[in-house]
Amino acid sequence: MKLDGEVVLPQGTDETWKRINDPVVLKACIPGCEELERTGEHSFSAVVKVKIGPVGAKFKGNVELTELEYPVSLKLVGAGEGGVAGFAKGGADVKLTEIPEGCKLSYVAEANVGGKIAQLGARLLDGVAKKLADQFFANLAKYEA
Amino acid sequence: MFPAQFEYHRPGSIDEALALLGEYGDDAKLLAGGHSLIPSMKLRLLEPKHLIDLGNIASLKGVRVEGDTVAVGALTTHYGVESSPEAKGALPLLCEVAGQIADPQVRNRGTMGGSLANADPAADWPATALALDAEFICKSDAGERKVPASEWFQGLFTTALEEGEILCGLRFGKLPERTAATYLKLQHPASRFAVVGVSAAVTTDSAGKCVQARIGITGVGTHAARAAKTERLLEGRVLDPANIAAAAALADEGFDAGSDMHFSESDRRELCRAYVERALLGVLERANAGQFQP
Amino acid sequence: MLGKAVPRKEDERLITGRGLYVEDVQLPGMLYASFVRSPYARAEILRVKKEAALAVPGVVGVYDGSEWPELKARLPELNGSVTLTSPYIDHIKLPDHLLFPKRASYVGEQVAVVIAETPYAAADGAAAVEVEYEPLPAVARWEEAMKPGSPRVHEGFDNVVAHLKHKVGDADAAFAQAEIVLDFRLETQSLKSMAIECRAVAAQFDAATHSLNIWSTGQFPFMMRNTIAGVLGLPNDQVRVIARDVGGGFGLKGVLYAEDVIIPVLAYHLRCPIRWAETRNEHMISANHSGNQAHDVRIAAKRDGTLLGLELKLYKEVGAYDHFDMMLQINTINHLTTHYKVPALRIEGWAVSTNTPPGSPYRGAGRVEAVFTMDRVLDAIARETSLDPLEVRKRNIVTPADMPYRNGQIYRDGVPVEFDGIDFPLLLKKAVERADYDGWRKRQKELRAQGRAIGIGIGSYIEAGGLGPCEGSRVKIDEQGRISVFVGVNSQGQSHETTLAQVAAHTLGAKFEDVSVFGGDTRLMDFGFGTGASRVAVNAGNAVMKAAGEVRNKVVRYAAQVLNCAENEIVINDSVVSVAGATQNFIKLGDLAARSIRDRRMIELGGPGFHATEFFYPRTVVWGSGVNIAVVEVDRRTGAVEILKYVIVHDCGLPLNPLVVDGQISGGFAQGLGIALGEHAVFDEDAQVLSGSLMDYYVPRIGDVPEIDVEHVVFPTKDNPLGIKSVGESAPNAPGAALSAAIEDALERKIRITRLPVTRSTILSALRAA
Amino acid sequence: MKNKVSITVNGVERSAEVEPRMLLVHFLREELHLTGTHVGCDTTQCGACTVRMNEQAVKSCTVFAVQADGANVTTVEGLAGGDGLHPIQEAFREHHGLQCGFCTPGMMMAASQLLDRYPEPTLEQIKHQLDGNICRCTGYHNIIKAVQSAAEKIKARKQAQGAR
Repeated sequence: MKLDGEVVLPQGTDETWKRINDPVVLKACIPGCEELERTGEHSFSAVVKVKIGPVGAKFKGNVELTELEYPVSLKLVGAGEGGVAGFAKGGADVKLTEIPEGCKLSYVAEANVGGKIAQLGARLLDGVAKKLADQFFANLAKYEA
Repeated sequence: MFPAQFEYHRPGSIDEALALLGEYGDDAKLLAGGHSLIPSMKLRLLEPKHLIDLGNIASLKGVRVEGDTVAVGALTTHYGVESSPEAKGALPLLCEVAGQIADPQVRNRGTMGGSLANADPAADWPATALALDAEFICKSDAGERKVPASEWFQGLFTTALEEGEILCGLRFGKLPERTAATYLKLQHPASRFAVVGVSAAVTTDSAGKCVQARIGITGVGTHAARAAKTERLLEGRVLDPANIAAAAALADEGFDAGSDMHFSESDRRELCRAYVERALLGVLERANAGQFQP
Repeated sequence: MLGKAVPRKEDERLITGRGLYVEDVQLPGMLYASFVRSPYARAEILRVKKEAALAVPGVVGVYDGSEWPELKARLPELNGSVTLTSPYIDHIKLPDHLLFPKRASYVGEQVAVVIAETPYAAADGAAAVEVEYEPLPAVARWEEAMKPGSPRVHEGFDNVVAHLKHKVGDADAAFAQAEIVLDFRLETQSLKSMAIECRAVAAQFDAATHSLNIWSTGQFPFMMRNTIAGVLGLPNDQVRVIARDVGGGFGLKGVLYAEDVIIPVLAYHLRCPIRWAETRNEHMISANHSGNQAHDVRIAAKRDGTLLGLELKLYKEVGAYDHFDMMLQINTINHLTTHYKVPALRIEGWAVSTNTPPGSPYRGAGRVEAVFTMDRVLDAIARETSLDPLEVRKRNIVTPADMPYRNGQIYRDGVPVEFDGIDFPLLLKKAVERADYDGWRKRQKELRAQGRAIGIGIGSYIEAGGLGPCEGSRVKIDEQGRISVFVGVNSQGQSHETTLAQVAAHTLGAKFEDVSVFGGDTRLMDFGFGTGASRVAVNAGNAVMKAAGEVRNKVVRYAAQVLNCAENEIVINDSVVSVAGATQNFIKLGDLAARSIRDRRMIELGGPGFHATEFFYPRTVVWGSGVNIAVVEVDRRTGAVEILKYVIVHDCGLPLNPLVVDGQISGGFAQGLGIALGEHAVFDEDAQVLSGSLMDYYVPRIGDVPEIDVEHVVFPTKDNPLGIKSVGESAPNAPGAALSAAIEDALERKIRITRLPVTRSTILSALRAA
Repeated sequence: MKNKVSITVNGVERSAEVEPRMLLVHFLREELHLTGTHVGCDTTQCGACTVRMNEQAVKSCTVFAVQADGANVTTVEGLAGGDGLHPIQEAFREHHGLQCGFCTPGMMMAASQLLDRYPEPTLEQIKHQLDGNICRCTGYHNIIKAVQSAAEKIKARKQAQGAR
């Protein structure tokens, strides 16, 4: 499934870039994130609890930032295992543009899920992905250290 | 098919239920009719450690007419509403909606409060709660809180219900005189949820002019919402097929319609407009026949 | 008794809750199984960690195939298929299908099994098993799988596992003469059978006799028995498979699955009864599916609507393991031309593996695809020539004057296809009259003027039934006069206990109430081939007739001695044997049987009692046929299709029981309706299952099924003594074609329907594009 | 961690200690060995597990046995309420309203509620009230005939009783 979006963040591109690369900020902004640790210069391991309507599952996985072009674009790639619920993987091309209000962040993401969540939640996948993305960017916009 | 272990609690009162909810917090799930929760548990998509069954709390059940309002306990089953003489007399739209939910067995167990607290994007009640401007009565240790329908649905499976709160009931105020209403639903062929569900309540004056339009839509976006543009366009105009068509053409605006394996975003938008138009034509027919909600 | 609409014998237990389906088998000390299944469509299974599962209370064991050599067995390559004699196939190469593969090849493939004291504990255990996978790229669609660089479903094997070619007449000449050449692709969807009872198996080792009792939901108990006996190294007779009450089959239970072998093997080793029942979710993901099929057709026709020739490229998705070689493709080819003349035909077909569950026949087995193709071809000619679709059919139909008619195909049993005694134009005429075709054409015009979209569509099918090699029956009269009829086949709801009892009662002159039919138990017969391919009534029915006839002969010969009369004076009626013209001189069948037990005169009649075992070998298949006409109204705004009239005119030879025949037509139609308008097993591009429950997989409900108007026509057949044809797979075949045509017609052919199912979304998006 | 439940099933009070997670359908089938009630799906669609619980038709796969504590449950085994067949059972047999028979107990239990609520049902009511039961074999036509016939039979029985 594909989704894209655009958000305006009050911070500039530099600050936004820093935040996206900061495990503390990421942990605070990823919805349901319980653990997030740096495992490499641009890679992290994470535990995320997803609790939406008919599903409540803990996903353990990795997130990696690649194709970094400071401070205009990067690619986010991640995969997580949710036990009985199944698994999810995906990637997002993120672009940052400096604008008077701060920074315009646009993304084009592709996500795939497998196992039970794909088998049983097909009708909800689009909505869930959107919800999680929206929440993440909303959190990022209002995050205060 | 075989849920994981949990501990079962059957409180006899709301206070007891709140105490249990306070004690177990995130580890607990409230069990109303269970017709969304239990299937999820059987598939092990949800594994709550504690289940707080509200089924024994008599005060949460039943339809009562209190002055100008209809009060429905959160634990009233869909069939309880469908077959309620009180509802039929005071607000027949409720019976009309209840009778279209899922199937008879589900209607015998599933509850209005459970459905509204779960806020499935394709559930039936949310559209009607919006169209009737229902008031949601929530209770917590801090006391009672009332939430208008317009603030209840906040996102996918997300409502204004706060942690530690229980949705205890709904109150439906008296509709203005000369309000005709209907619920029109396109049933999903497999799941029987709403692909599109339109609940429309329209008040007209004696000249046929629309005084107030409330149109709740479920199934199209990530949560039920009102067709605000359609409502605005109708208000102040004569409720006739031409105005209805023009207004319905805007029905899907503002909805975050998604695609799935059955319907594309375009399908959903198109169906939304068509069903809103037909629902409004249905309302017009009832208004012309003098069939108003009492 | 034959041809009478008697109520069914099996109903009494089924309506009172006393049926015995596999999940109803409850034995002391019974254990329960739950399978750990791959969430990936293709993955290396690196490690199965059992510790956490073994710690779960109630869990007895976790098995991943490493425990006993029998668990390393493979499933039989060809599951009861008989198509290897087909002259069409020119290449086939298949990988082994192991009970516990080292590499998962589809979502839901079994990786390990947990055995526990309760089904709940088994599920707990399965959830606790940790499996390390290395996910590998998967291939979900046949188009992708055929590309040179695509991932291989199995290493060392091409994704194209089989190939065939067939031709009739001179296709080049046909295209050279053609005034019209059309080409397009037609697609039919993959389906699940969706029997309401999912699959199940229970097994119990009996130490006293060192034998294994197995309860199965399968359609082929003997194949199951032989395979399991072979795996365990036991004589066939020490393995007993019972499959008596089965909750619907429809083809998907006509396969031996890994669980069917694993559970008995574990019961054998653990010396404990074990039961496994598939959940609906498991059924949706891991049970076989029918497989997507695509046809690239090229049509050569004349301006007057005559079809000159057809070229067909046939692509069939067979899933991760191909257990039916090219049976389904061959079925499609052999049913392709239905009622019409196709003078030249050139066909090439491919069986393509994908990372989806193995492909299986589903009720109709390739015929839906055939009918959809032939009728869409005729409709395309109608569109191109501006002729009425009915007229195009009339111009190409095979007539009685053409009989016996050979269409150039060779059936799976190696015998050339031949129609005789079938009046196709009569079926069409009756359907046209019954549907008021001309009247609807008129109303269609009037209603179109009012903005309403009315359409009419025609679908015609042929159905080969009664496939051999044979079936047998043993008929016996006991001392109480009860007549037992044993057969080597089992029922999944087809009413054998009633129809076969009717045959026996009729042949013997016995009371219907005195007859009991026993099937679905490998202890009852030495041979049995199974229930599938609409073969039971023809094969077992005629075997019962032969065996009962033989028993009757014995009764007559012995009774003549007992009653002191000539054999031709013996009359048997209502289970009483008497002398013609002297009805006071009689003896009851049971008394006669009792008397025969110690009578030395029975030496000449083959020993004590009245019993006989006979087999019926059909010469080849028999051909049923029919025409469907649909009248629909389409709502352009919502894509809704309302069926205003649905006519089915069909021939299945003489009905053994009209009630049962009607039931088969009604039920088959509902399945055809599902195929036409919504049923679809959906996989995403990673071969993940998206239709994992009945929330997403459409099955018609009571309110979805319109009334149908059915006319039975009987074209007798001399192919078997009962004069019957088959009916089981008739009705699902044509609704897809008839409804597609009607919908297209309703929308004034502004859209083209080339793919099943035709959903609201199909209609809405086609209208948007038009 | 077991809870004691006491459920009156087909007129007989049955008590047992069960895990709270045990579904009513499994209680009936595995604890009481009443295997007439079947399981056909896991998402509350098919209706094969339908029983009457305090008169209401429910899908017993979506009710925990603990929730049924104190309730009155009727299964297909108790439909007739004694020897012989219930008119619905008779009608299903006479009209070939079943083939494989797997959905049939649930279908008949749903039909029994339908006929209680709508003693003279219209075709639309039959279709609407049996929407929660999937049959894969019959195509439903004969089920409709059976329900219509059962309605007649029940009416006739009541009249006969009234006349006595």
